[in-house]
Amino acid sequence: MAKIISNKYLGQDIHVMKIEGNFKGEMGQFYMVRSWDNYPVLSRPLSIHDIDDEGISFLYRVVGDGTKNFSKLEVNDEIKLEGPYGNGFPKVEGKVLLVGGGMGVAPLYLTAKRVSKLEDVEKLDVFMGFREKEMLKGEYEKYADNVHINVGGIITDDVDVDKYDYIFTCGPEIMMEKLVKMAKGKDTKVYVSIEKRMACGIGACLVCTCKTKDGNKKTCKDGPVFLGEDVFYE
Amino acid sequence: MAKIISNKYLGQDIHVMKIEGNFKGEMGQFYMVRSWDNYPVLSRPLSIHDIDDEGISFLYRVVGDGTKNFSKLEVNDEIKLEGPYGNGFPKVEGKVLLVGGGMGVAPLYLTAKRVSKLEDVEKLDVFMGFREKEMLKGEYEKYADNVHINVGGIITDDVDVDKYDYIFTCGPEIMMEKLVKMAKGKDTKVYVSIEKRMACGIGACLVCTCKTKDGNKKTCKDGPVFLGEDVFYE
Amino acid sequence: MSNLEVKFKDIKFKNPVIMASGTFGFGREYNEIYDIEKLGGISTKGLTINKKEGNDGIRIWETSSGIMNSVGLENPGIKGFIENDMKFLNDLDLVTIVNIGGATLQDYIDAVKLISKENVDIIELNISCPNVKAGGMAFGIEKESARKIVRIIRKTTSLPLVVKLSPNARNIVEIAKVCEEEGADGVSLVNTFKAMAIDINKRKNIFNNTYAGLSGPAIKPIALRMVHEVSKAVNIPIMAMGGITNYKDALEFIMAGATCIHVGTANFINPKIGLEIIKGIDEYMERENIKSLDEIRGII
Amino acid sequence: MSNLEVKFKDIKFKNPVIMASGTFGFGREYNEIYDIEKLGGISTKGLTINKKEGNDGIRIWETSSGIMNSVGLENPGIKGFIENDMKFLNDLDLVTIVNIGGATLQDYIDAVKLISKENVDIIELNISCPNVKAGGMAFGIEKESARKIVRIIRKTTSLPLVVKLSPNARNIVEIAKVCEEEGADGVSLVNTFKAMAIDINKRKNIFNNTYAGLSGPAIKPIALRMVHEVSKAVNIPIMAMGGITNYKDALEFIMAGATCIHVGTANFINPKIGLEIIKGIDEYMERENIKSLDEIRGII
Ligand SMILES: Cc1cc2nc3c(=O)[nH]c(=O)nc-3n(C[C@H](O)[C@H](O)[C@H](O)COP(=O)(O)OP(=O)(O)OC[C@H]3O[C@@H](n4cnc5c(N)ncnc54)[C@H](O)[C@@H]3O)c2cc1C
Ligand SMILES: Cc1cc2nc3c(=O)[nH]c(=O)nc-3n(C[C@H](O)[C@H](O)[C@H](O)COP(=O)(O)OP(=O)(O)OC[C@H]3O[C@@H](n4cnc5c(N)ncnc54)[C@H](O)[C@@H]3O)c2cc1C
Ligand SMILES: Cc1cc2nc3c(=O)[nH]c(=O)nc-3n(C[C@H](O)[C@H](O)[C@H](O)COP(=O)(O)O)c2cc1C
Ligand SMILES: Cc1cc2nc3c(=O)[nH]c(=O)nc-3n(C[C@H](O)[C@H](O)[C@H](O)COP(=O)(O)O)c2cc1C
Ligand code: FES
Ligand code: FES
Repeated sequence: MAKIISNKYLGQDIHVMKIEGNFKGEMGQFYMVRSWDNYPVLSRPLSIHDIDDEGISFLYRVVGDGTKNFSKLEVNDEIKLEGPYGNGFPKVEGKVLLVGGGMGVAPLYLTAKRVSKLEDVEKLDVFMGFREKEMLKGEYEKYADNVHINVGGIITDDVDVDKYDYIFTCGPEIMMEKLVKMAKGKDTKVYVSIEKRMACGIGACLVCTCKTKDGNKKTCKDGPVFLGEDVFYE
Repeated sequence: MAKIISNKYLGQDIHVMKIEGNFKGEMGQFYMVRSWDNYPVLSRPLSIHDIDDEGISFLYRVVGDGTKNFSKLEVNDEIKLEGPYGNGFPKVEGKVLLVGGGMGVAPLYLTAKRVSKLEDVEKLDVFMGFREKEMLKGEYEKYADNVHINVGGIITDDVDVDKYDYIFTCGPEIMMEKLVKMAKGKDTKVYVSIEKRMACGIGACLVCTCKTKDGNKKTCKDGPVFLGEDVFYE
Repeated sequence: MSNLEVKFKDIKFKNPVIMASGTFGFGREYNEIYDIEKLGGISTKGLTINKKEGNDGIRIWETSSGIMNSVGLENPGIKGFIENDMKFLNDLDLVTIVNIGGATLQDYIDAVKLISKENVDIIELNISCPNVKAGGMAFGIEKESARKIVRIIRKTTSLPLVVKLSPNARNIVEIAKVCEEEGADGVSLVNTFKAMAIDINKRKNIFNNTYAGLSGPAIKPIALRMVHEVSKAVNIPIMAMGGITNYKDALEFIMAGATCIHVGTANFINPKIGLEIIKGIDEYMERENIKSLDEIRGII
Repeated sequence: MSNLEVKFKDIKFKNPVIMASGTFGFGREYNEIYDIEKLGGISTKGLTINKKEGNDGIRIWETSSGIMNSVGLENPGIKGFIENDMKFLNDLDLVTIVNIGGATLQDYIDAVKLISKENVDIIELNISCPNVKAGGMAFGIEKESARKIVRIIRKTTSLPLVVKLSPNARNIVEIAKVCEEEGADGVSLVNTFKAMAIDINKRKNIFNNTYAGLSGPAIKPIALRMVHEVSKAVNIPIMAMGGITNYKDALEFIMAGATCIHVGTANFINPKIGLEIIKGIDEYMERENIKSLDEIRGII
């Protein structure tokens, strides 16, 4: 049981909530979160958006009953979270681009923060696509060399794969698959963060299968981050 | 959908909550109340504790998930209520005693208020039994000639049936049955308010049966108030 | 406003939303809350040839997302119903389905004979009530006993006959087929699931009858599967129910093959739920540009 | 600390709380979260003679108070299990139940033969999985097919044999009796209920297999009734499951006649639920001055 420090509405159905405590977590990892007893049955996977001395933050979009429940939480309300789970993004070097589409931007804040501190990273760009309006730009600029935002268009159109050694991406599969294709045969390595429905979140129940070239993988445990070229997209 | 004006804890697991709106209701009637969407399935029957220009009040004890949910409501939170349902206490004359045991005191406040305004009522006493400590005395004194409270004992021991033309009682069945027995063969008429598990609250589903000398009655529609001598107690 | 009309054999419903037996009385109480003529129809509380007092003890218990009931067919008897409620229902513009129960075959025959003299739209033969000691569900568990009762009742009445099936049947699909073979005009499913609760502090069963009938959202996924299986196996129309609480649930059942749907437990969540479901279906049809529910019925 | 020990035939469990097949993997992942030796036992993910990839498409869907799953027995095969997980389990002080599935009778025989060479406490014969196209539940629906497989498997292994029953069986009580007659050491029930969900916007079934298995709190009242019925009909011990989420649920099943209980879906609500249930039972026994669970087993 932990306590809500803040829970703010940012627009476009997106909220950011901060929870008090000393939480662990690497970039790209997630927690299984619930703020209710009985309904819904399952906890909800949320990527770590940020971690600091006060607590942990999640950026989430209201899509159904679970996230609606999150959006109603007020300061000091209680919330349960289990984690950190999953593998997270690898520690890399050279020129790095983060590409987020919609709620896929959520894990990229902690990722930007951590990547920017990696010794051998020469350059860090963040590209984000939103449907309606620009947001969060200032936040990400704290850590990125260059933050580019596309509103209403197709963010991949703006990416020049050749400029980067690594691309970390999170968002709709169609967007991530596009980036993987764009990098095909090039030196750029694309890592994708996959979203699948989850139950246990730790690798025990096999409901979150991601089909890859090496066979079935557990998105919650072997992922959510996979080398983009290994994944069979849906 | 209505809004909470206030929701106060009074001690002994008892809360009083006030809801904004122009609500109708007679003494002894109840509403079916819910402050949740999915869980629990059924709404909860609560007697009208008071009605004034601002809204309606319920006095309730936390016993399970439904009432726990009520106790968490804060000012401006939303709540749904359907009613008023049930028959309520009859309009009478002469000397009247109200006897409440535990949460059975809930409907007796509106009842005291309304009875005290009946033209031909000569006298109105209120006797209340609590397990741990006295409460609400001052409130009821606004309308009663005499408020007597028994803590930890048996409230019926303090009642002199002969002094009254009518006794209205609400509380544990064992207490109400006792009063009915004490009044047996006398002129005093005892009306009891029965609590049964309910689903529809309006007389359609037949889950709230009260066995009486006239056969099965629907507690929600024919009751909750019955002439004490007609009821078969459990 | 979309066209929500459906035809169940030759019977026209203004919309597919019917209130389920036992949860809506004979409509009077809900009619004080809203205009129940807006509904497609109602199915009455289960009636038996003679008045019944029902079961003793606790009659309702909540589960995680359902309720268990053990009313035990308390009802005024067919005569009582005809005297007090038949006219009220006949005066309303909605399809009246009379739900009939019984302890013995003769009970059923007598009840059906008596009600067949009245102006009733459909008889719903309840061979699936888990809350009575004799008869009730017993007729609806095994194929042969179901066949026998449907055959005889089919001869007893010329009113449209719908048989209400039990999810506790050995094989609900086979029972539905038997109903079709014996000339039933349709089937309705599901009735409640035989279920149980125990008070661990008293170390006692909650219900005097030990078992009671589970209904509500909890059973929806199973009921939907059963409706789908039955709809693939028979050609007579289906009235579907089991945990329907919103228009989405209702549409799932229609897509699984139901002609109309019954709403039971959800009336206790929101007394006006029937209207909300009708509205929801209407808006969905508008949104999806569906002219008739026939377009989506049974498409899975 | 009360004495929570139970004996299932000759097998001693330090407490009656077992983690259900398919929800706990082979224990490794949960062991990183808490010390799983505190449990009474675990039942492994269902194993088949050969590795299986499981079902395509969505594998999990939530219902009002349950989940539907369509994993389709994805597993590493018996050999993979023996190589990678057997030792891990053998090193732990808890009862290891190996859950075995299959598409054909021969699959089952081969799997049971292979696993019988290992240090396993109990074989749980899963003839009730609704998520595989061939075999699985098919064996557990009709009495005669159940009799055949149990008879053959009984001859194939000398390990304690528990048969896992399907709530979708024609008559679960009869299947339990057949298991007893054929020499099973116990039965476990229930597996998941065959259920369905539809996406009304896509007008498509959610699961590629159309049907999936419902588990969780939603099914508890029905599962409890089944356990009660079975416990009155057979003399072999019962492992009970279906929606158990707290110690009260667990005690209801024990009072209905179960020797021990499995916890499945509730692990997803709270990964440490097993410990909480053990603690709750312990405190209840203390409070009620119960020296052994035998005092309350089957008292309803
Ligand atoms: C590893 C991981 C990290 C995620 N991080 C974030 C994040 O940081 N911010 C954010 O807004 N969302 C994130 N999501 C998606 C988020 O989990 C879903 O939006 C959320 O579960 C929806 O729950 P709901 O009850 O509001 O919606 P409903 O649609 O009612 O949920 C129904 C069921 O589907 C599941 N579900 C629905 N959408 C998704 C989805 N996209 N991915 C996985 N399961 C889903 C739910 O968990 C639930 O079991 C993440 C998903 C995964 C797998
Ligand atoms: C006509 C009437 C008027 C009432 N007025 C009041 C009141 O003014 N203040 C107050 O505190 N309580 C009142 N009660 C009792 C109140 O309804 C229950 O305490 C409440 O329903 C408990 O719900 P729960 O979820 O907290 O408890 P749980 O025990 O979890 O409830 C489980 C189920 O049992 C039912 N139930 C539990 N206790 C009772 C009970 N005593 N009577 C009827 N059903 C019960 C619930 O409605 C629910 O369906 C009244 C009951 C009736 C019938
Ligand atoms: C309180 C109650 C009483 C019921 N009485 C009857 C009845 O008399 N006859 C009948 O056929 N079904 C009866 N049912 C079953 C319902 O009609 C319906 O089949 C079942 O509840 C499933 O639908 P639901 O989940 O929408 O409630 C009753 C159900 C409830 C909850
Ligand atoms: C994701 C999942 C996978 C399952 N896999 C198996 C399995 O491999 N073998 C088996 O016998 N039962 C399997 N089950 C059924 C459970 O063991 C259990 O019988 C059922 O879920 C009911 O218990 P519960 O309500 O506590 O979950 C599975 C259940 C779930 C939810
Ligand atoms: S969610 Fe259980 S294995 Fe991934
Ligand atoms: S609660 Fe339905 S008749 Fe009384």
